[in-house]
Amino acid sequence: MNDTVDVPGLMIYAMASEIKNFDTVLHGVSSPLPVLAMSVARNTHAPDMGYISGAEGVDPVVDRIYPSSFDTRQNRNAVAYFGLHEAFDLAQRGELDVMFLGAAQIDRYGNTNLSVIGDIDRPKIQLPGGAASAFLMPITPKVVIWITRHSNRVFVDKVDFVTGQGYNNRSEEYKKNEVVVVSNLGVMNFKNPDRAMQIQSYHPGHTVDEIKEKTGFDVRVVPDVAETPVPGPEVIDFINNIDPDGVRWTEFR
Amino acid sequence: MNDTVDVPGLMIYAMASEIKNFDTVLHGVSSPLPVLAMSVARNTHAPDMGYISGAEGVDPVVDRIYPSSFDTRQNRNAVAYFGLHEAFDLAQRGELDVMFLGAAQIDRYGNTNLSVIGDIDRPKIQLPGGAASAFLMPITPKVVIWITRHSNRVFVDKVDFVTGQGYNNRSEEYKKNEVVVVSNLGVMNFKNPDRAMQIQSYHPGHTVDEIKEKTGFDVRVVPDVAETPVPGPEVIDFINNIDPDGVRWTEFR
Amino acid sequence: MKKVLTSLEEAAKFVKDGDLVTTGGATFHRAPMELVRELVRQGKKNLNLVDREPALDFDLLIGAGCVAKIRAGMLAFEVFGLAPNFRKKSEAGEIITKEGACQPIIAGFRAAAMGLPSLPVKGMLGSDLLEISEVIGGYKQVEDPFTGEKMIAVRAIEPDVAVIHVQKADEYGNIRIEGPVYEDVIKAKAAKVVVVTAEELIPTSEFRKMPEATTLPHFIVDAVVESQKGAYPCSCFNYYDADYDHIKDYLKAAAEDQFKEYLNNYVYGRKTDE
Amino acid sequence: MKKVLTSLEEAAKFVKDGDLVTTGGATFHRAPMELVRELVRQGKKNLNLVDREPALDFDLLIGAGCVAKIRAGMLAFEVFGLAPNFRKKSEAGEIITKEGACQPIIAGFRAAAMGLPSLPVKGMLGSDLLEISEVIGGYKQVEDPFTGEKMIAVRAIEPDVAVIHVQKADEYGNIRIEGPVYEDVIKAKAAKVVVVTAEELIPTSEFRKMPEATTLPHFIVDAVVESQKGAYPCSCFNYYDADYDHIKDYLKAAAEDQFKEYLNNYVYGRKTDE
Repeated sequence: MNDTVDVPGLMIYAMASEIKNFDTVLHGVSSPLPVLAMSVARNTHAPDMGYISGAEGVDPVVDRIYPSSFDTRQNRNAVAYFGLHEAFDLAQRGELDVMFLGAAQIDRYGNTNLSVIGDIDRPKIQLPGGAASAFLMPITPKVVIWITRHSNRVFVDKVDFVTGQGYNNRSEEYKKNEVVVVSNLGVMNFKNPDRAMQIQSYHPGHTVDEIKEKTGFDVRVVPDVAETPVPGPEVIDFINNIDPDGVRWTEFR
Repeated sequence: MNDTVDVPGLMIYAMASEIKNFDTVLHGVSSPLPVLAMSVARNTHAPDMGYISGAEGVDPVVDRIYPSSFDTRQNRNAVAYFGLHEAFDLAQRGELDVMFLGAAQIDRYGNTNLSVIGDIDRPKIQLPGGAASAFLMPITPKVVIWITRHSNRVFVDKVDFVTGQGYNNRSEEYKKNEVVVVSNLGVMNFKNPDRAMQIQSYHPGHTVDEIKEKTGFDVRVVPDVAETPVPGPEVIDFINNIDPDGVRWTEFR
Repeated sequence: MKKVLTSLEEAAKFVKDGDLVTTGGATFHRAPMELVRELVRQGKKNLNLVDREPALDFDLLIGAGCVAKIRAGMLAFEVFGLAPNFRKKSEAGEIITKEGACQPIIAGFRAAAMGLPSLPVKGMLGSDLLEISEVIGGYKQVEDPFTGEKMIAVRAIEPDVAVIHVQKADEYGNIRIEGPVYEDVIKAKAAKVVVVTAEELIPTSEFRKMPEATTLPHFIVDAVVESQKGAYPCSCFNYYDADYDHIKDYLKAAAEDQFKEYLNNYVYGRKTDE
Repeated sequence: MKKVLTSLEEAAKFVKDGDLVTTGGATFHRAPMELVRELVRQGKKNLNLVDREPALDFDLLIGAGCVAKIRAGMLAFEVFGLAPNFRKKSEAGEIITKEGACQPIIAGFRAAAMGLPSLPVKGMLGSDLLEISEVIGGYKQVEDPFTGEKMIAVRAIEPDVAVIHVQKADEYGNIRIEGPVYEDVIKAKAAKVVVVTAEELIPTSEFRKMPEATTLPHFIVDAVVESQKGAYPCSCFNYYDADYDHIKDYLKAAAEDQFKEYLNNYVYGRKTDE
């Protein structure tokens, strides 16, 4: 593994790579990695993207991130404000290209759980709630799920509760939309006729076998599976500069 | 007739009297008389009314009116802007208390026509259209219809087209809402069990008989019919001051 | 992505014959008149126009023969009376008039802006406007799924192009409207293509200084072109008032069968009153 | 009509036991914390709370025993993790948790703001959130009357009271929010009663100088009270940032069973970190 690149850096770079130039992209709450990925993308290959902050600023100059992804200091030098209800209208029009969502559990078809461990009526663990997941998962052209603790307690055979809809819980129309999973071990997609999870790349220092072992179902592997691309030092510097406090590490603790 | 009070002045004063203090009131397009009535009301008995201009200003200081009721100079010193779609939301919530509407024809139950004379598919006269009438007529607690040319071509037995809904074209729920007609001859209301038009007052210089004669249906008369109250000189001065060009006379020509 | 164009000619090409078009502003205020005149110069045909309360902009397009259909809550010239070309061509059966009402038209734009196929409105029941719904298109009586309340669902109105005149824009399509906004934000979000004419192009850095004043961000807008006095003879708040004398001249020209001369003078010849 | 009150005590009395209440802001930003603390001091009971993404405000009310039910898209403490009192009481079955999703909650507020009984949203289908709709209340599958598209209708959410903290207000209830507005305008229009706490009371003449900066006009607002640092420890844009250290102390107190001490120090005792 490249000594200079840590796991958050790898994940942020992989997440940033999912954004194309001219895409309109939104991040939500509790999202240090998406905030950093959007900033990296805009400062590298996607200068023309529409950046909608969960803090409501459009195209802000994010010079620092904070424990809250809605911190208004992340709106600095924004060109406009754009409310979440406006961003959701864009999504309903099919014009929100990319959204980043979290998951406490995920299964082979990309169903995510952010609601409860155990029974919904008497939860063993009350999770924070799905926020935008149930709404945005099916209708957004591309959803990137980030997971910082890849294990077979997270990648499960069956989620306790379907908060965000995987491919087997979608209408045909929405099956064409893309889901990508970026974990601390690798990048997974669903680009096969069955829309079942498959390993696209493994991060440096990790292997396909390790990912399979830490996944609670029979995850597939793409024929041309490869190592996840590593960001250059300028990307890492960029990340370090705007996250000197290491907020991005919080999710890994 | 009081020499100092002209017909527009009488009508404006009668229209202003329909506004209660604390009412939220809107005027629409082509509405010099409503603009003046709202201004009179706010400067006399209704200082706390919510004044929503069709030009979108809230509580503006109207120091002059113009040929367009949307002229932005009528927003001067407004405390806020409030768009028409927002005012319509208020109306759907039942919180828009008073609206002023015009009519090219009106019948005994208060049905108004602003759409066509003749057949809708091949109009003899294409009228300007009903604007907010079909929406606001039934649902607004009080609608004031102003008509500057009281004749039996305007007050008709049957309107050629129902643009705004009279009482016989309303659900029970909306029959409780009030309609008042202020014409150049008198003031008419519908405060009887049949919700049929009745003369409430006749303007100075006019009579009940004249109004009956110039009305194309059997208009009723309230038992305590009286002369329309005449505004004092300070009201007339106020009107003259903000309408030095006599825009209010346009509708009488 | 830079969206700034160098000419009105280019901007007007975003509007195709037969398109469903809406314009910004209301009656004589902030209507995109210069772009409307360019549509006339380019000889657009069979336009399908929709707006809440248009005036001169629609009447000019109708008078110049660009329009096949019109749907509006009201189309008149405020206290000056009826819209002359609208009245003439409507009574002659040369254009199809689909009278709407302000709220359903706003609701139709809103539905499209929200990405919904339709939106219900209150009121409306009992009006003959509903009985001509075959002509109007897009109304259906529905009952609320929870309360059973009877309402009118209005089908989404998604214009092919919304043409909007604003005070300030940058080269990326960020725009700032000063004063009343009317339904311009809703229309822009509803439309497939948004063409903006602006009194002034200002640097993006000016937008960054006061983002709270930005009316629409760049990703809603497709093309921007500078157009000084682009609303004339309508008003543009903070820039100029409506020229009611010019509007009266327009009415006179239309009344006295001198409308072609008006077009020659003020549209083809680009004469101004200044 | 002057709507200004002289004390938070009076303002908090607009909230009755059992009311459906929503609060302005989002997570740690512009939440009406001082009024929330006053609700705790007044010992409100059985509140029914609803919001898109609340945090400290809701968790504090839950921890202080003021809450019977909660409906939110997400209730967490951003990167600090789960909301401690929410988690504890929800797992113990002491509060009823009705998990929503952000868009349906916004749509419910919007329906009420628009005076509609319900509003449809896309997405949602296929989520188990719909299967617990008996618990959640207010979802129904519908088909669009024009296109037949299957959507979820969300019943209007009309709070008894919306409590909103803003930067500036006048004595009549005109208010100005600086920076992000979140759903505060929608919530205020949706609610039966709107109670506003403001960093500063400013003269109406200041509103008249820049009406474009006014967020809500007076006829939407029912009561106004000045409350400096009224969002603390949450942020108030242009006034102060969130105090993340205080928020960490709150979490520590909740985790170490010292929540009563926290309440004594910061709510009943009105101690501040300043």
